[in-house]
Parts: sequence; C-alpha cells; structure tokens
Amino acid sequence: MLVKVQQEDFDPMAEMAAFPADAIAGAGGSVTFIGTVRDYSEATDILAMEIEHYPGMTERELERISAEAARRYDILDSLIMHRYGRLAPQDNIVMVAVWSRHRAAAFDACRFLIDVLKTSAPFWKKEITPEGARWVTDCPGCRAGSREGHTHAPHVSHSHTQLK
Amino acid sequence: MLVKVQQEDFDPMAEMAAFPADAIAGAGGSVTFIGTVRDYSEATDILAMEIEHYPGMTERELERISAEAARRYDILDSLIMHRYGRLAPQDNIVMVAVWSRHRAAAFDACRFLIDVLKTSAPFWKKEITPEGARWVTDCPGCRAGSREGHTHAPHVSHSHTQLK
Amino acid sequence: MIHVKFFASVRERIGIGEISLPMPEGGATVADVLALAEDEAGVVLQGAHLLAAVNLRHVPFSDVVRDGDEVAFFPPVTGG
Amino acid sequence: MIHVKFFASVRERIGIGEISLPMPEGGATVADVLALAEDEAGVVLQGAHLLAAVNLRHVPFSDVVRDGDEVAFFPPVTGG
Repeated sequence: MLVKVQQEDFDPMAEMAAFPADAIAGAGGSVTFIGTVRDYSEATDILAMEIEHYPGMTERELERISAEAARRYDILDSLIMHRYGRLAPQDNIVMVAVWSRHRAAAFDACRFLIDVLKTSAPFWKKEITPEGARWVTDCPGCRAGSREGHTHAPHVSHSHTQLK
Repeated sequence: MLVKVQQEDFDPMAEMAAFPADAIAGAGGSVTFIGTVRDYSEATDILAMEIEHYPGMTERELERISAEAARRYDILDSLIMHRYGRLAPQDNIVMVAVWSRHRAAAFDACRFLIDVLKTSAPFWKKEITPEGARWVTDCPGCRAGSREGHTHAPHVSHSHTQLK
Repeated sequence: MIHVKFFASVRERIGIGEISLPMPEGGATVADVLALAEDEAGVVLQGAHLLAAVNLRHVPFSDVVRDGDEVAFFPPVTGG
Repeated sequence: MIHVKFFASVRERIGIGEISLPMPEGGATVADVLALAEDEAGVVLQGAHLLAAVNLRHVPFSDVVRDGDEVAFFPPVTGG
C-alpha cells in the first residue's frame, strides 16, 4: 500500500503506471476514483480551494484505512494520493486506486477508502468565492456521496452538542 | 456518452483528459475501471489473448448500456473503450469511466456498465497458452466479478440446453 | 434472404462465418434459421451455449425473423 | 507538558495554532485539555463540532491523556 500527501498536482495514470509491478502482478483490473475541485458550491462560484491538513496524522490515517481495506477486501494493493494547499477548479484533489484479481473487490475497496477518507483523514477545505473565504462545514456523513440517508462512520466520534 | 472499439492500445488518462469538457462540467469526481489481460488462467500461463468481436453490434450494445446507465444513475457522462485483436499480458482490454456530481452515482454506474458489458457486449476471448489456443468459455454470470452467487443479466437470454 | 453470421467457437464448430439463406415461405423463428444453417453446414450445434442477435440486438430464439434480417449466433460473451 | 494543536476553523476561532500546557496533576481527559486551552486563549468553543486526536489518532473526548501527548482539536474533516 502506498500513501502520498503532497502540494503538487499529480497525474493519476502516471502514478498508477509507476506503482510497483510485483505488488499487483495477477491483477485483472483496477478501480480508480479521482476527486476534483468543483467550480460551484450552493449557487456560488468557487475561485479556488485551500486545503489545510494535519501533517503526520494525514499520512498515518490514510495508511490505517489502507490497511483496513486490505483486511476487509480481497485486493492486491492500493494507492491513495491527496493534495493540500491552494487548488483551482478542475484540479485533482484526491485519487484512490485499487488493484485486485476480481473486480468486485476493487470496487468495494475503492469505495470504502474514499468514503472513510472523507470522514476520517484530517483535511479541511476552504472555498475562496467572490464573496470571500469560507470553510466547508458539512457534516462528514452528509458528504458521503449519497443523497439518501447515511450514518456517521463508527470509528470517528464527534460532538454536535455543547462541550461545556 | 462515448464508445470506442479499437485494436490499438489506449492510455486511459489521455482518453479521460480528451473527453469533452462541457459534458462533464460540474463533476466532483470520476470512477474508472481498467481491465487488463491476466498472465495466468487456471494454472496455465497465458502467452497472449485474442479478442474477436461482432463489428457494429459491439458499438451498438455499448451505446445501449451507456444510455441505460445514464437513465438509471445521476451521472454526467461516461466513456467505454474496448480493444479487440491480439493482446499481451498486462495490456489494457477495457476501460469504463464515469463522471458525476456525487461519487456514489459514478461508482454505481461504473460497476453497472462493466457488469453488463461482460454479459452483453459481443466480445470473445481466446487464450493462447503453451498448450495451445482455447476459447474462454465461462458462463457470463460466473465472470461477473464476484466469488459469491450471481444471477444472469435478465436482458440476455441464452440456452444451456439442446436446441434440437 | 436471411444473412446469417457465426462468431468465435460457434463459427469454428459450424465451419461457416457467414451464409445467406433464402427466406423460408411461411416465416421462420431464430431457432428455425439456426436449423436451416446447420442443415446447410451439415453440422449440428448440439448442446452448445448459444446467444442470438437479429439486426445487432440480442433476441430470444423464439423471435420471428423478416426477409433481409441479419441473424447472428455466438457463444456467451467473454469480453471486458 | 501536553502539546495542543488546533486546525482549520477551530484554529481560527480560538486564535491559537499550537500551545503547550503543563500536565495537570491528578490527570486529565481530552475534554479537560480543551477546557484548559480555552482558558488560556480566553475563548470558549461553545457549540462547535469538534473532533479530537491524541498522538495522531482519533479519540473520544473521554480519553485520558498522558504527559508528553500531542492533543489536537479540529472540525469534522472535509477532505477528499
């Protein structure tokens, strides 16, 4: 498993091509999620996106969920890349690639990784709009990609109430 | 939606980068499945893979399932590429890319497309092994990517019994 | 005429890639077309796992064919 | 000492990125550490949606901290 957290842009296919070949020998396929900066948000234009992160914890958390995916699913290996710093609309933010012998495991693991990443990896987005800057404050479960109901990831507890 | 059936190799990310930008404006992400030629099959080495197809019907069928995916899922657009002819181990055979505003739809649609493609698009694989050439004859449902039980795609009927 | 095509292992077994057959008087189903082509080839595809398409669409063997149709027979697909 | 870090909107609200606090005698939970840091900053993060981590791991606010720990507070994450 490989985790990269960096400011620079990345080329998803070049990263996949550079992945250690022996780790994914026998793969029948790969599933890749690429997340990009949207150019709108609740009826406002987005000029840029600033991503803050918690150095050290981000890598640790991404490695933890990669290991968890390898335990849960019959995959050969995985790659997670995530950027921080100032990004422009259309820029790549994140990619998750998973290789497996049989594609069902790669689909399941890729989806698991991006879902869990979004609720547990310490990154925070700040949208720069014509009206100013504002933190993206959605509750993480609400951003889990579905319009239907959701539950919060059980491994992350956070308080929605007063702390004192 | 875009469908390409070709003999030449392809670069998945270059194909995605070349996809009409206005069709996928507003995308929050993409999900891509890339299928490659395995180098083994039931304890036999694979030297090459020959893919026969039904020209005309392949394109038509891939367009049909692309339209079906667009009806079923809230996606922005999709791209399917599939090769035919003689391929070497590790070569790309197929790619399915789906763009959507919210990632759940892209995951669902990508998986739908590759599952249905494998049971309905008229391609046939012949493995070239040290012992000779042989057609891959798996029942399509059995190749649907899961080790668990499966059902055949309801839109494709085929007979497992004597015809006369 | 009915334009009949065979693909992959089915093409190899029947020994014919394409053949045109006169449209049977009184009509014909896809299954009838297969039987006519088997007679022509002198080969019976007994027990084969077969799919059929008419004019590039998957169809059941019970579908009726029309003069000028392209009817194809092939094994379960193994692409992707 | 306890090494406390704040991130994103929580860092902006409390006005502190990092602060080191003496380890309280008699022990402390993560919630206690937050209260101590709030006292230090003169800011109360009332009603905030907060996550906490100790030594780079997500933890509940009831966890006990040890001398030398790095304790971080931040809003629900919004990466990906």
